[in-house]
Amino acid sequence: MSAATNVPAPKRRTWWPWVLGGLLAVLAVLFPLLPFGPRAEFATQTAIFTLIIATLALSWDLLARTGQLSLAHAAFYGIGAYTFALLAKYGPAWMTWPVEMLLAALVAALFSLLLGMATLRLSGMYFAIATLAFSEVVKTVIQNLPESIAGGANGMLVEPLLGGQTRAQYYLALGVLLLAVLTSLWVRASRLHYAFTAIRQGEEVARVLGVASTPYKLLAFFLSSFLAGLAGVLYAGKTFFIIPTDTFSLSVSVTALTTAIFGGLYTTLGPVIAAAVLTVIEELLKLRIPNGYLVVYGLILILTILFLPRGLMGLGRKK
Amino acid sequence: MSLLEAHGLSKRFGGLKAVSELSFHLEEGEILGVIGPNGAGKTTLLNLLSGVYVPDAGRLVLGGQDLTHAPMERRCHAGLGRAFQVVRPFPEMSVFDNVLVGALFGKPGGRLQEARARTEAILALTDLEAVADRNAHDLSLLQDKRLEVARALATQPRVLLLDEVMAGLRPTEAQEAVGLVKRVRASGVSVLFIEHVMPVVRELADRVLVMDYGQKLAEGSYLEVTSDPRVVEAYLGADEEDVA
Amino acid sequence: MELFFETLLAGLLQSGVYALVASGLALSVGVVGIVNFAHGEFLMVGAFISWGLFTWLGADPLLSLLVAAVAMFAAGALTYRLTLAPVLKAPELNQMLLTFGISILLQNLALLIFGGNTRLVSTAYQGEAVQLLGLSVGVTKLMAFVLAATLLGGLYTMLYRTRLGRAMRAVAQNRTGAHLIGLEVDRVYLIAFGVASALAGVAGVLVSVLLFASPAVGLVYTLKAFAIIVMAGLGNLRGVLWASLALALSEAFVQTYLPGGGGWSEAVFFLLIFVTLIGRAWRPVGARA
Amino acid sequence: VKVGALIPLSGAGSVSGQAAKNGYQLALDEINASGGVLGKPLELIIEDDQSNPAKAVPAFVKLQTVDRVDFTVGGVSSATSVALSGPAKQYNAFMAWIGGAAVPVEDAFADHKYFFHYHPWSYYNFEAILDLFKYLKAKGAKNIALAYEDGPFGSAGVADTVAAFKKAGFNVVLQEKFKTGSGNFAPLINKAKGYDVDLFYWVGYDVDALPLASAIKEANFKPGLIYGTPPSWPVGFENNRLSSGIAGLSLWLPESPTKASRDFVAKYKKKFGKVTDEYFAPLAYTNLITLAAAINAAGSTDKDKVAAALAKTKASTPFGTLTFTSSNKIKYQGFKAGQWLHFQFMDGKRIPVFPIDYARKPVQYPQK
Amino acid sequence: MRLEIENLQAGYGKAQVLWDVTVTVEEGEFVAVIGANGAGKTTTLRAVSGLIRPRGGSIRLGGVDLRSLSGGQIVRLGLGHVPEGRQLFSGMTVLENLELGAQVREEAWKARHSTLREVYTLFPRLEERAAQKAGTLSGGEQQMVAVGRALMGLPRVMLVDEPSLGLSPLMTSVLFGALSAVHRRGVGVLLVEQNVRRSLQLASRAYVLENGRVVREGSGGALLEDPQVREAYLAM
Ligand SMILES: Nc1ncnc2c1ncn2[C@@H]1O[C@H](COP(=O)(O)OP(=O)(O)OP(=O)(O)O)[C@@H](O)[C@H]1O
Ligand SMILES: Nc1ncnc2c1ncn2[C@@H]1O[C@H](COP(=O)(O)OP(=O)(O)OP(=O)(O)O)[C@@H](O)[C@H]1O
Ligand SMILES: CC(C)C[C@H](N)C(=O)O
Ligand SMILES: [Mg+2]
Ligand SMILES: [Mg+2]
Repeated sequence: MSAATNVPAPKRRTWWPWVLGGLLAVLAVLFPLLPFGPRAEFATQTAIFTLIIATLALSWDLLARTGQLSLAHAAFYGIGAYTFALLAKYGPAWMTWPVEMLLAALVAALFSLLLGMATLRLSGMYFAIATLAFSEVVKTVIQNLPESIAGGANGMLVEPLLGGQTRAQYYLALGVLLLAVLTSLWVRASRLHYAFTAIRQGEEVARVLGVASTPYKLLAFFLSSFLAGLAGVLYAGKTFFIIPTDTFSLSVSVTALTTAIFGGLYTTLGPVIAAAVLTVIEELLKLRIPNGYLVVYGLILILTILFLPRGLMGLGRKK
Repeated sequence: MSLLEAHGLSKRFGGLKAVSELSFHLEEGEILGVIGPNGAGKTTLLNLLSGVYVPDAGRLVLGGQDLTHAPMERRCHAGLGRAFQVVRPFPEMSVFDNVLVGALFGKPGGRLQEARARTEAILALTDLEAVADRNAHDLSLLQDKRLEVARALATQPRVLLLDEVMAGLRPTEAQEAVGLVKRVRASGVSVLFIEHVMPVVRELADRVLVMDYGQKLAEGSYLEVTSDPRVVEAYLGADEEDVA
Repeated sequence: MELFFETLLAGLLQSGVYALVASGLALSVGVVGIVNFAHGEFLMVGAFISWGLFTWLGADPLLSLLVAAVAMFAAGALTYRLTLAPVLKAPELNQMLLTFGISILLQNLALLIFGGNTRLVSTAYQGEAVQLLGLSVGVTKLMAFVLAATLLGGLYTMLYRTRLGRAMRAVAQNRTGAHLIGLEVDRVYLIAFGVASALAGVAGVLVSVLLFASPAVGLVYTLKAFAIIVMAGLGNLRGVLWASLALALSEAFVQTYLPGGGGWSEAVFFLLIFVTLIGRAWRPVGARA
Repeated sequence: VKVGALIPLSGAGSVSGQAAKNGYQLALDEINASGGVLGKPLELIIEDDQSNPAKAVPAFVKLQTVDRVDFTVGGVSSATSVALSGPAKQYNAFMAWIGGAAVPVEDAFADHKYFFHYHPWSYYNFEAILDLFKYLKAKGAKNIALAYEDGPFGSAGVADTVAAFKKAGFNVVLQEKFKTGSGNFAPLINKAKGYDVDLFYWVGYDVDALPLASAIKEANFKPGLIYGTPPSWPVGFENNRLSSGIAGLSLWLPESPTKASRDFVAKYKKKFGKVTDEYFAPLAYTNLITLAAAINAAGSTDKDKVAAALAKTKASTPFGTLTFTSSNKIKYQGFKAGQWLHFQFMDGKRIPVFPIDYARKPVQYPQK
Repeated sequence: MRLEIENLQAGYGKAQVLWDVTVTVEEGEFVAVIGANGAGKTTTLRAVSGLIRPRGGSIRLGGVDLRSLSGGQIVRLGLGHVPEGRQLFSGMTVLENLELGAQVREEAWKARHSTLREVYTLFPRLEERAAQKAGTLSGGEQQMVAVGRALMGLPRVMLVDEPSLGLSPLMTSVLFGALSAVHRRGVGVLLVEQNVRRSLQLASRAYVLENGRVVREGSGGALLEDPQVREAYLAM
């Protein structure tokens, strides 16, 4: 058997993501100290929300790597936020915020495991809509809960995280994103990467090749929702106020999804860069075009996908 | 006791009995050829063995272990490795990674380093080294078929299930492929293969099982079954010349 | 007992509205496989066309139906040409980001032009009802119901009884195969997407009469419509009617018979979808064949 | 002197936000035409909060730290307003606020030193409504059916409202939630039809007005009065024949006869060509005008001094006289129950019908 | 109708696969192409059908340059293609798949009922399974659909890529019988087939493709006797 014509392509060694990632990391650590002058505080505040979105998008991507396109991230995010708020309000006094945060993320992860088990056999749009339905049901339940428990439709006030100190909150959010990044890198470097990818590209074949898809899918659910739950905690502790209509809004899931696609699916750096780039674009547009900047924003999304089908991470790749 | 035993396996699709009360066995180190008309139920049988379908009735035992209701991955771990007839590579993974998946997960607790080494070896064995870095969906059909075999081999099976992997090979290529399967057997793997290319069946099969309408039509050596008039009528046709 | 029949009727009529909005999606998402997040915004444009014709020319929305259909067909075809055609070959998820971009663009463009206000199209038949077997049947919803049934029926006929329809289904399943038998893949997609957009436009006109026109009007039913076509099973047009009916009836009964039911109707709607999808997936393999 | 305005120019609250923007611009022109504040032109920086708490917080911080505004005005939605309570304290921001009617906002800002709230709290709305209903009780109204949207706007304080109605001697025969914007009211109306309803009271948004009116008509349901309290009404609702007889609540109507209101309408028409129905326009206008006046009165931008001056405000506004007195939880509450006007759609117009002092026509009850 | 492929250059991405491939099928001629796995046979056929854009050379059918034509125009000219990998519409029924093969050419559409009869006579299994989804057919049954679908278009020139793949010996004989019947009706056939002996027996002329180049050309009989060809393609 002669495999005639083709010279094998040399193994791709991509170094640039590491360099870029390293630079970004340094930038992120120094960010609050940068001489933005009067803009420093604003920049840091904006950056906190960017970090939250980056975490959320990366967590979404983690699950997407197994081929499961979730529209339930709003629910994980919301459950994290609500659990944290409730623990802060009713939890025993010894429970400090890191414990509350951890528990909140675990509760989100617990719900996700239940959802994950129910949706094991669904894929594509069927999976997406089932997770959407889950999210909507959770939202409505909280909304209809008696006001005395979690504020019902009126929402509830949340204890600010870290006494509301911006810089500390920033580093906390950075830490959470770092956790997400490390999780993603770990998945990428371990056998999980192959399991996730194989399941995504052909679950049945993967199973015939010995990949036990159920535990891997559930693991992906767990990691993803845990991180999404943490993002929700940060959001709650940052905005002081959560309310079903916003916190569980479909737009949370959609933001996660679009940010990940914009950056480049199934990459670690993509969702993170995308969150930053989209924030910067939005702020710049807002400055230049106070009316209708969202029109241009939409246009940018369209153009990006037309010219960079692999998202921002596609920029560094030769065709 | 045989290595692989199937008792009364049945599978129906609506009103169609694709496999019906089929029993057979495969011995340690044996190569069993399965032939039969198109739509006889051969692939369905393989699907029952690898767990893609759950049988409506019947039992499947591998090395004393009942696998009738085992999920696909457990069958793989137990030693059933399968190549699909309609190729199903992971399209956006490289050829190397495609095989690596088999090497890594074919047996529980696979380690990356080891699996990589095994993958290299298998790619060499199946002559896929040159395309190792290509995306699987950029291959020609025959390369994809070889990839199917390579992946199945990577799972370190005790029984290798091959579904028409030689179709479309020119004779010299088929010869090489036959050699490959024989080497695999020599390393202690039993093989069950489905094939319509009769010279390959003749070369390879220790024993041949002929299926028709989901049932066993005949069983025996190549000579025995090919001289069975029922087999000639249902499967081979009168035109013997080209078959040989 | 009267309340029971009234509830039944309310559910029935509401199902028409759902099916109407879902019809275009059933074609674009269900049949040709373009996941169009901007469907609701196309509907919104249809609603504004209706509103504009009514406000400036005094045109009755029934006349606007045709205009909206034609205009939105053109808009859909253009959208396909300019943006979707190249993306169809790219990874599947890209459609989502692309159409999401289109939806943001259209929504904010409308906001810029018209402002966020809720605008009305006022007709003589709004609020009118016909008496049927002692029940009063709202005329506008009845129109929506009839229109939905007609459109879905027409869509079904087109897809399963005409060459064009067969081509649409084929193209979505295998581009290469379609090309080989001589189908103009791109043109078939363009027509299919155009028709889906026209259906969105038509639904938009009806929605402008039933509800209102505003940049946000597209959001009202689109999410549910997505859920409905998925519950029906992608590509299953008859299922769209059934799913709409099941969901609308469940909502109506919850609203009527559960205390505080109005707050739970959405939860029940989505719970039903969740249970259906999960239940269908877990049915034993044999039963599926 | 710099003032930052944080309002929703996009998203769910954009109608009110855009109206507010016009109001601010009108006020700004007027202030600067008459010499500005402290002898210099006033500078106004407008930020979009996108009706989204996650966007509102950074935008607010930007106003405080980048633009270094001396005072903040604006606000529409309660959710974003609450989210600002943290940064507000952190920067000790001076907030002359027109948004947020929900009680959680009051809780969140209860201990903020520089929080002046112009918009009435939701319980004041109910107080005003109760006044009208009591008046109608004399005309025979007894049974109330209450339909409210299940979001934060409609659900705020429902239990208290119902209790108040009962205490005032009404029967609350029906109390139902609905999804705003769903257009699906038939089951609710069918249910209501089963009772002898005198007052059909709904709390929702502009999007619900027409579908609700249609459903009521289609079902041939005839309550004594349909009364709704959306923050705004659909454009052109008065010209839809289904609106005839429906009553509602507003802080302000362009038809309002007071001098301040007529002046505002005249100025607004001059600048923007046509008049608005949105009360957020005059509210924003009043907001900035009174703040500017207070700064001038204080003679400096010192927050304490301005607060003291603003607290002493006694201005005639399109809504009537504005003074700041304490509410349940906060010290400086502007408008209260007394400012609310009830109107009824008649002959393609909104006609003030209650309180009697401002009424142009008597309430049509039962409505035709 | 004559098919002329001249100096065809083609490839995928950066890799060039075909160099100067020249192949002609005269009006009503039966031509075979043989060659090793990966030699570029399929690529050649794909270029003719317009599935890939040639980088150089020309492709003419009945004198018309195909390179600037759309898929529909090529098919309407009279080209049929049984592709490698079948490319069926797997969610549609067998009947629909077959009908689709006829629907682009008006003359084929008019004759579809009688052509369908012929296809069913050739492959009775397809008639039995007319309402089954093509994707659930067995491998060989799918191959029958692919062949049948191309026949439904009443092509004047047919590209046939390994049609016997997955067919039983009996069905292979049936298929080759059908191909020669089609040829006898005046249809030009360009056959790619690993069943080298059979295709050379049927073909009046044949080409040997190696590493993307035509290395040999001659009558079927001559190539069948050629020792190098025998060694490379017929051993066993
Ligand atoms: N999912 C299914 N639904 C309905 N019928 C099916 C399904 N899968 C297989 N069949 C039918 O069952 C029969 C057996 O199919 P199978 O694929 O096992 O045949 P095979 O012996 O492998 O044939 P071939 O040699 O052509 O590959 C065929 O007639 C096929 O059409
Ligand atoms: N889609 C593709 N993308 C990239 N390379 C491809 C693609 N398809 C085929 N190739 C490569 O082009 C070369 C020629 O392939 P082609 O399919 O034309 O060969 P063939 O002669 O038909 O072989 P076979 O006998 O395997 O069908 C092979 O090296 C193959 O790997
Ligand atoms: C009237 C407005 C101030 C109401 C606003 N939507 C709120 O949430 O309170
Ligand atoms: Mg088979
Ligand atoms: Mg080939």
